[in-house]
Amino acid sequence: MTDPTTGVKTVSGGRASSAPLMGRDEEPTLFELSVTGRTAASFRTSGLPEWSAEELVPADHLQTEPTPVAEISERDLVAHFTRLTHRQYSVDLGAYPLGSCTMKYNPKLCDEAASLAGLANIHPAAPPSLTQGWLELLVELEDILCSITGMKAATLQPPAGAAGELTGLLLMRAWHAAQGRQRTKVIIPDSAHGTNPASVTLGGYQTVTVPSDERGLVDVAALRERLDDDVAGIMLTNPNTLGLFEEDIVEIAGAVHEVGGLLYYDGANLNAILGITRPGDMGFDIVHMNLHKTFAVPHGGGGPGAGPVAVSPRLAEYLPGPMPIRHDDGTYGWMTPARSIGRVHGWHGNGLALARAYSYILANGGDGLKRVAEAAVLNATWLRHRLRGTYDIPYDRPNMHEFVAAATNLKKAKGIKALDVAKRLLEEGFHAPTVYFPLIVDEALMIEPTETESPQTLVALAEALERIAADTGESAKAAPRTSPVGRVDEARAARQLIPTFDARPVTSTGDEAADTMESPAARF
Amino acid sequence: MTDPTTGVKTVSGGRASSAPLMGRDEEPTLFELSVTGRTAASFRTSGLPEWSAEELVPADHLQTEPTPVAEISERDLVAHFTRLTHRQYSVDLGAYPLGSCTMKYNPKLCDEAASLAGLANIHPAAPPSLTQGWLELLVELEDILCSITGMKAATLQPPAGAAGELTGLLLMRAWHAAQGRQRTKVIIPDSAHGTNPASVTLGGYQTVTVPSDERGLVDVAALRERLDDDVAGIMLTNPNTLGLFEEDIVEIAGAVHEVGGLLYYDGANLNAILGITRPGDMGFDIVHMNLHKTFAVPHGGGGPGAGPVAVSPRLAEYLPGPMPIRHDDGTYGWMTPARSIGRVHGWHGNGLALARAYSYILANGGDGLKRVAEAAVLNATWLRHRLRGTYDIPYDRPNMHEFVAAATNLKKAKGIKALDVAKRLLEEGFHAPTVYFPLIVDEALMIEPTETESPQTLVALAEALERIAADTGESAKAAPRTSPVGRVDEARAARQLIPTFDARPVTSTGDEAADTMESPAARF
Amino acid sequence: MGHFVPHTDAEIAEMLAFVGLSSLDELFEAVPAALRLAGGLDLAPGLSEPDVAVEMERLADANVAVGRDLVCFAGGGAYDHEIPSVVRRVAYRSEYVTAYTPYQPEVSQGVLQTLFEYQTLIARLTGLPIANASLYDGATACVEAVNLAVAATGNQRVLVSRGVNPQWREVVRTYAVGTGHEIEEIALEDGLTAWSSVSGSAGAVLVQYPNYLGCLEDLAEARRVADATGALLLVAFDPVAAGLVRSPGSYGADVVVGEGQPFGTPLGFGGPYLGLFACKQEHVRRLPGRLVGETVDTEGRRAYVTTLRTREQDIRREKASSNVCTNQTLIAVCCTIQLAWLGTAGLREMALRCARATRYTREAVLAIDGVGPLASAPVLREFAISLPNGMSGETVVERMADEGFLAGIPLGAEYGGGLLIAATERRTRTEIDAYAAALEKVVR
Amino acid sequence: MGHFVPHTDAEIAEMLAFVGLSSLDELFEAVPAALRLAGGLDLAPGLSEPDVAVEMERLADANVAVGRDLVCFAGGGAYDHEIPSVVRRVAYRSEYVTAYTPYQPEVSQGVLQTLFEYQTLIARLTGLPIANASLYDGATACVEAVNLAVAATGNQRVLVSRGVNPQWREVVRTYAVGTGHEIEEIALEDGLTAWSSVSGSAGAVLVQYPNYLGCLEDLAEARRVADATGALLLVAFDPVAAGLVRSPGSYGADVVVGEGQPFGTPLGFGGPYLGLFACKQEHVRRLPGRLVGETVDTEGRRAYVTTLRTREQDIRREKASSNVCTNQTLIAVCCTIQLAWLGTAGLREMALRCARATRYTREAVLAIDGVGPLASAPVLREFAISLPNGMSGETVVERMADEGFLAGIPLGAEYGGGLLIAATERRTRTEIDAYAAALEKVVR
Ligand SMILES: Cc1ncc(COP(=O)(O)O)c(C=O)c1O
Ligand SMILES: Cc1ncc(COP(=O)(O)O)c(C=O)c1O
Repeated sequence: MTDPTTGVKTVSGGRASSAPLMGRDEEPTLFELSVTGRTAASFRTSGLPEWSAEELVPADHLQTEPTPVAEISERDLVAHFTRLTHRQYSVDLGAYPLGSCTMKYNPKLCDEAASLAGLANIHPAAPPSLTQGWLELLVELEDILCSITGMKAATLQPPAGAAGELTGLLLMRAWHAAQGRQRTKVIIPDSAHGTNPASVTLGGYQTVTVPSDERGLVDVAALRERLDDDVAGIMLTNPNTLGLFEEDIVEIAGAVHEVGGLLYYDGANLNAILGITRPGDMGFDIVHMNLHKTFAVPHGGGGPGAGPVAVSPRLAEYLPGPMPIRHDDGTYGWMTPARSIGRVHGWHGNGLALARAYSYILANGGDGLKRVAEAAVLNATWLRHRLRGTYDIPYDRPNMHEFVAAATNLKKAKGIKALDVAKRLLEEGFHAPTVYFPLIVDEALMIEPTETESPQTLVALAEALERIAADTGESAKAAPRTSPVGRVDEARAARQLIPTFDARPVTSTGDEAADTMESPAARF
Repeated sequence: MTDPTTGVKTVSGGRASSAPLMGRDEEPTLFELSVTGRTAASFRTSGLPEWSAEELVPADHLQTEPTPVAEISERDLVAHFTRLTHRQYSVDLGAYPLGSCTMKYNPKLCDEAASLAGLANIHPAAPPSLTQGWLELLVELEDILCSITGMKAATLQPPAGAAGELTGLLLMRAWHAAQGRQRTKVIIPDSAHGTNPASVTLGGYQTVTVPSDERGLVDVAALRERLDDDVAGIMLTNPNTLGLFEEDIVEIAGAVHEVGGLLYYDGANLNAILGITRPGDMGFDIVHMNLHKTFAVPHGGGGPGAGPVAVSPRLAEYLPGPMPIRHDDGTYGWMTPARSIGRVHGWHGNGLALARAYSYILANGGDGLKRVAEAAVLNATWLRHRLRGTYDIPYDRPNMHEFVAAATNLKKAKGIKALDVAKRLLEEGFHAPTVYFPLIVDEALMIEPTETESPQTLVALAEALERIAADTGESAKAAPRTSPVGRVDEARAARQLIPTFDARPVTSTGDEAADTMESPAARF
Repeated sequence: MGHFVPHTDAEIAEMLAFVGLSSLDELFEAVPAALRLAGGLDLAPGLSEPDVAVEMERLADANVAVGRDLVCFAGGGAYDHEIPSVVRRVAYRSEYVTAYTPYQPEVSQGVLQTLFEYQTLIARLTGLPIANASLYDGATACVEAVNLAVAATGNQRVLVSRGVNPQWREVVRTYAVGTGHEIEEIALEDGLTAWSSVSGSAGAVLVQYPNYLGCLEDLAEARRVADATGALLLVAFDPVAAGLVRSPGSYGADVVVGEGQPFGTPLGFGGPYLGLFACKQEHVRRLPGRLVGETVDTEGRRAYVTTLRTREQDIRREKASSNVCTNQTLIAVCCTIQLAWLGTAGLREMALRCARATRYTREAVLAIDGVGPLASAPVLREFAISLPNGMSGETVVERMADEGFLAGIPLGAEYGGGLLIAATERRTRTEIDAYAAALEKVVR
Repeated sequence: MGHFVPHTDAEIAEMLAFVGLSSLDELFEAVPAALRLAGGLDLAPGLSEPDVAVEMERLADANVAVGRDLVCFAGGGAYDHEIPSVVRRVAYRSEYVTAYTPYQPEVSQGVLQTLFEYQTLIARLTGLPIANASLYDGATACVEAVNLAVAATGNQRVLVSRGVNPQWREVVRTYAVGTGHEIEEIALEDGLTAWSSVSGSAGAVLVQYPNYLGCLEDLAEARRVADATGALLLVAFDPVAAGLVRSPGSYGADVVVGEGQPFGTPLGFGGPYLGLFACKQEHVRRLPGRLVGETVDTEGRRAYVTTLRTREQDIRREKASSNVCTNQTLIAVCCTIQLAWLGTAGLREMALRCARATRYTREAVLAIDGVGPLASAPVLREFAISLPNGMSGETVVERMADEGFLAGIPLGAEYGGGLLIAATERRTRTEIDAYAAALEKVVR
């Protein structure tokens, strides 16, 4: 807010006008809130000699100017970030039907489990004698994940799904190499998530795309055409990104195995089949799981997650090491498999994320996990039925935990695109579905309600989507009108890149930006 | 939101349209979110025999119907209350210049101190052998509070300021009784807080009001007129509720003591004089403190607080018991003073609130507490100077931690009342000051910035108040326009009392209220 | 020192200049020189955050804690119930923690709606139509109930059952000195109030249900006695019991008070707890404390606001229904979330589990040689025992602590000594068996 | 079981009816019968919240924890730094914790602006203009840096100093099998990279500063060597060092990576941590991971959005600059808040205090008979020692644990054995004196 009398913008840590409760102003950055000489920090009494920087650091290394961070009081700091949280949607505020992302409610008990001092304050290099609890947890979790996926052994190191994919591809590589084979290609469906081809490249393979057929499933004939001695394997997610179960999976597995290829299971959609069926039983050799989707590691605004990889017996000896193991005497330790591909993480994986997932699995149990899958599929199925007629359903057949709708007709009729639907839905009090993915569906709206949303929420979501479809195109284009900022100019962000506060042009936003670095205290 | 097609309101735990980030809808109540058969609860495995209710409770006591609470999933529960927090202003969002309330930033370290298991999980009836840490903390805190106020001994039992007042008045009563005197009146200034006269009544005394003079201070001559043998004592806060220091306090104390009366210090404004001067040195006999104002026990939306009472030597033996004491051998225990008035709390006072205050005092130390007072007074003084000319300052003389401005001229000129200023300020991103208090000032705006607000925040607040004064009357009357609800009909609330959800008339808000009890699930 | 004052020295200088002063000291010129503290406060200098943490942890570690060190069988108004993670994670969100009393309803709907839900829940649990937005604790809630009853009846004679928590009774007596109420106690017979001993007229009859010894009083009889004396019937009610037994409101209680600690508040050495208060419609203008009501905003949207404020001290001053200002809102928020988490079925389950654990503990304990029941009336979550060979409750508690148990609360002379033992839904069979075994050893 | 699925049986039945099915099983008819798990999962049934807590606490108590049981002198990429209460209380607010990647910027300004501030801070600390929104950890950040350098130079020969954390080097080697990079190591001499041993052309030179043994490498020389080989200079930087030493950017580093754990993240048995990544402007189109940029909304208000998204896997697929999707945003939030809490002066103070504690510890430890320095180069927060009589680091760590210390990290054969010891700003003189005394006892 700019003072009309002075024309100068006051940057104040105590003004809440950016909190949507109060107004829709911008929230100043940390750097604008900074005032020379302020600090929130305080340090333990150490009793140590107070050697100066010059005594401690050789002159040629010592900095001449302190690194500028920000200078802010604890009060302003807390208020700033608290206001920022009021400018952020989250599962704890409402439904988040982002397809492929599984934004379920994450039980609070998992937060508490992961913050236990006896788990949080353990150094990763501490020897097994001091970390028996952690090792037991990891061994148990590996067993459970194997049991859920139908695999033989697992590594917990990969910190996310994509890291799991690459780990899996390196396992594939190592296995083929051990067979003395040089393979070059990995097949992925055209509906696959972008991390799949990106990982294939990093794994040293070429991506060969297999199209989906009119059912939305892998075109088996087309797949057969692509299978040859150069094929290292295939990466599939099942249910696939259309939310459809690959019904021909057994046939596919047979065909791939026939040419000596391996099957990789992208476990991003594991939520749909918990306790119903297992990748191992379908014929997969390598499975990664996104614990942050299936097992309630909250997504944290983009991470952290955890992407363990489980494998069939023949791949077990290639897993990254060291692996946590249970010794015969019941104690726990570490072991590196004979032909390990090596570490894929600086330590043992995203430990506290693994602990969260473990507590979630304990709470649900085998029965509860199956109920998770059932309710997730029931919710998605109900919503597909309800929206049929209002939105296009390009593949209107039994879906699993998610389904893809489309705004094709809406666009034709009123110019309402998938993006407009997404933005209008924000006004309705819901996060938007995933849009324009998978790439094979025009104007895609990929909807995954998850099992923690109640039937009442599904009704409300459906009603909102129906209202949007009944709207005028103009109304949809103007959305969102109730959020702290309106539609954001993404093109400008890319064209005129401002990746840091220090990169801001002196008059970047055309208004008062230039004043804001000046400490308002100077104006007393 | 009501479905236009069905006309029925969907009550959904997963819709965030009431979160100001998303929209400005109503938030449904717990009871509307309730769906028969749902629950979030789960219980420990006990291994105990599963006796039925009928086996455990005699038939004439047993309920025939379960007490209806609400039936809600953990997901909906968390979302509901999280959304409610987005509909709530707080210090952690921005400044809260509520005069008399001292809404300072409360350090997070105090929250952590109060949640230590070794403090939180202690049963209050556990014997001293098991509670040495707590007893030490309480004894230390008593000593510190005596040192800050200049008194001899203290009780930590009173759970809030008003309870402290009443405790103080009962001490006064006991003391007079012990002197064999029957006193009937307690004098309080016309600017006093409402709890003072209310407590006087409960203490069994009559309130005699002494007016303020043109300085805004106790009219000493008028006071002398009221002093006689019936006067048990006087209750003062110093600085008083105008934010002014009672400069004649020594003379006042002398006069009251002369007629055998006692001086009671309402410590709500202690923040102003920490390390500067002490009630004990001014001549006060009894002092209550509002730890939730001065020592950062956050106000919690209205409580809990803590209102310890400290007294001069002659009153020490009347304090409530049991009191924590340090034995000669360095261990700690309990002791009830010889002539104790008895308990004023079910246990030992608001323990965890006391622990918070203790940690705050440790963090600040003697030097830091003095700095608190200095900065609090500096902030209020600066703001008074800045607003002079824009608002009336009825008593424009050196103030302490707060000052009273008034909208008298604004009201005359444009019809902008103190209430309108308050509501407009909400739009500006600030909580409103205290309005219409103290009662002796017309259109009062009682402003207490507190020491944790930066000079930049004061500037922003002043600019906002200046903008409001420059506004049209209509604009002010329409405020607040940016909050989740607009001006609230307080008269209707009193006229047509709806104190519980169950008391709602079937069509209370004139619209869809009647539908909302019906489970939307019934409409699948 | 003073990590929490943001002002830099340069800013202080500028601000002083603006107000025409040259030092911070000059800000205090209104304070007579003779009153100025020359050397500042006689306190240690401020500590850093980590140093404070070290000191607070030292104090915490000097306590012997329930859960960490002891299995808790003590109650007496403070119970070791389960607190689920959602209470800690949601009720302690900073908007709840750092808000003031909701004076500006437009930006306080969060606290106001939560209190409205709280009032609804307390009304449902007590069986009365009006509940306030919280009082300090169970003890002071009794005081407020007594004050209301005396004001309503104009009769200062207050009859208090000895079945009421002795500390609460002491608090009632303390405050009665100010108000001038005459407090008379009604004795117990075999653990229950001896109603037949009551005669004359009175303004209030206060009884606890279940009472301090854990026994279920006869509230129908209490109502008859209150009617006979012209008194209001005040019931101090254990809200956990609402999961199993008929509400005091259903017996015709005029005012129901209670201690809300069992729902979401840790033992905390006795506070902050939560005073519950509910009453009949006809007493609403005498209700102490805050009341939230539903209304609408200018656009007709449902909204909440504190209402009937003319009862309160800030408006009515010496004629107010009570002097309460700051109350225990945050604890009421915890209570609301905990009750919502429990839900209808969970509240019943919790009460049932308490009753089962108590029955099991009682049977195990009474099987010990020399241990006897102090009363034979039915109990829910707590019961009283006599100890062999004149052993004191204090001795048993000390010895049992070495065995890893907080054994209970020693009973005073008015009950003839003995021990008050509580078993909540947190107690397992293993714990209870071990407790009984230890007790057997200890009393031998 | 399944406490977190809200559906009641009645609702399930209604929903099934709506979709024309009669059982939950029928939902899965697309799954071939042969693949259906007949008996469900072979896992224990679900536990209640308190039962889960009991089990998790059992596991936690089976560890020997830093702070509670041990004073920590171990580092090696994971440090025992102070974490102030504000980090825990603010970063773990549920809006940060339970949000997804900010795909809808209009309702994600909270996360976006925080990441923008994070990027600014990392850019300032590293001395480079571009920083991404986080990678997994220090090790994988090295991999991304190597990939960027090889792509930029077209040269797959990658020279890695042995001063780089051995585990990070191992990760680089693991991933190089896929990309086909040739990893060559450069030996150390007296704790510093032997630059003179380098010859030929290369795509990347990776050095750590301070290095694994705690020593301050000569980055000017590293830059010269990189130039001579045609390689990009990649520096794995300890961000705490930014409080005292010149930034790698000031030496001309092309890419700076690092482990962000020291700022606000607990040891957590090694994760989740935070991969820092910054680079020169010219490499921005090869930047791995997400990037947030400032822009405006339709009304001209400042707003933030993820930008240059065409580098990313979801758009560019097999040609993406990296496969990273989920990153470590929440840890970046913690890092941002911790750095804001420290501030300019606090960061320097923290680094200074680490250096003092390290100097003091080093002097005390080297005074022990038979203990020698592994390197003589200057150190900041960590140093390496040789042990007497061929005693192994492992033995010392085990024995020191009994004395209440996590003594350090045993060094592998490539360093000639010994122990790596870290001392942060949390270490006090008392602790260090006790540590040295215990070590003296243990190595005797
Ligand atoms: C189908 C699919 N595969 C893989 C991934 C990658 O997982 P992560 O984001 O954990 O790297 C995702 C997540 O976005 C996904 O939805
Ligand atoms: C001047 C004054 N006195 C007394 C009180 C009463 O304190 P409490 O609200 O803690 O009962 C207050 C607080 O509102 C006050 O401002």
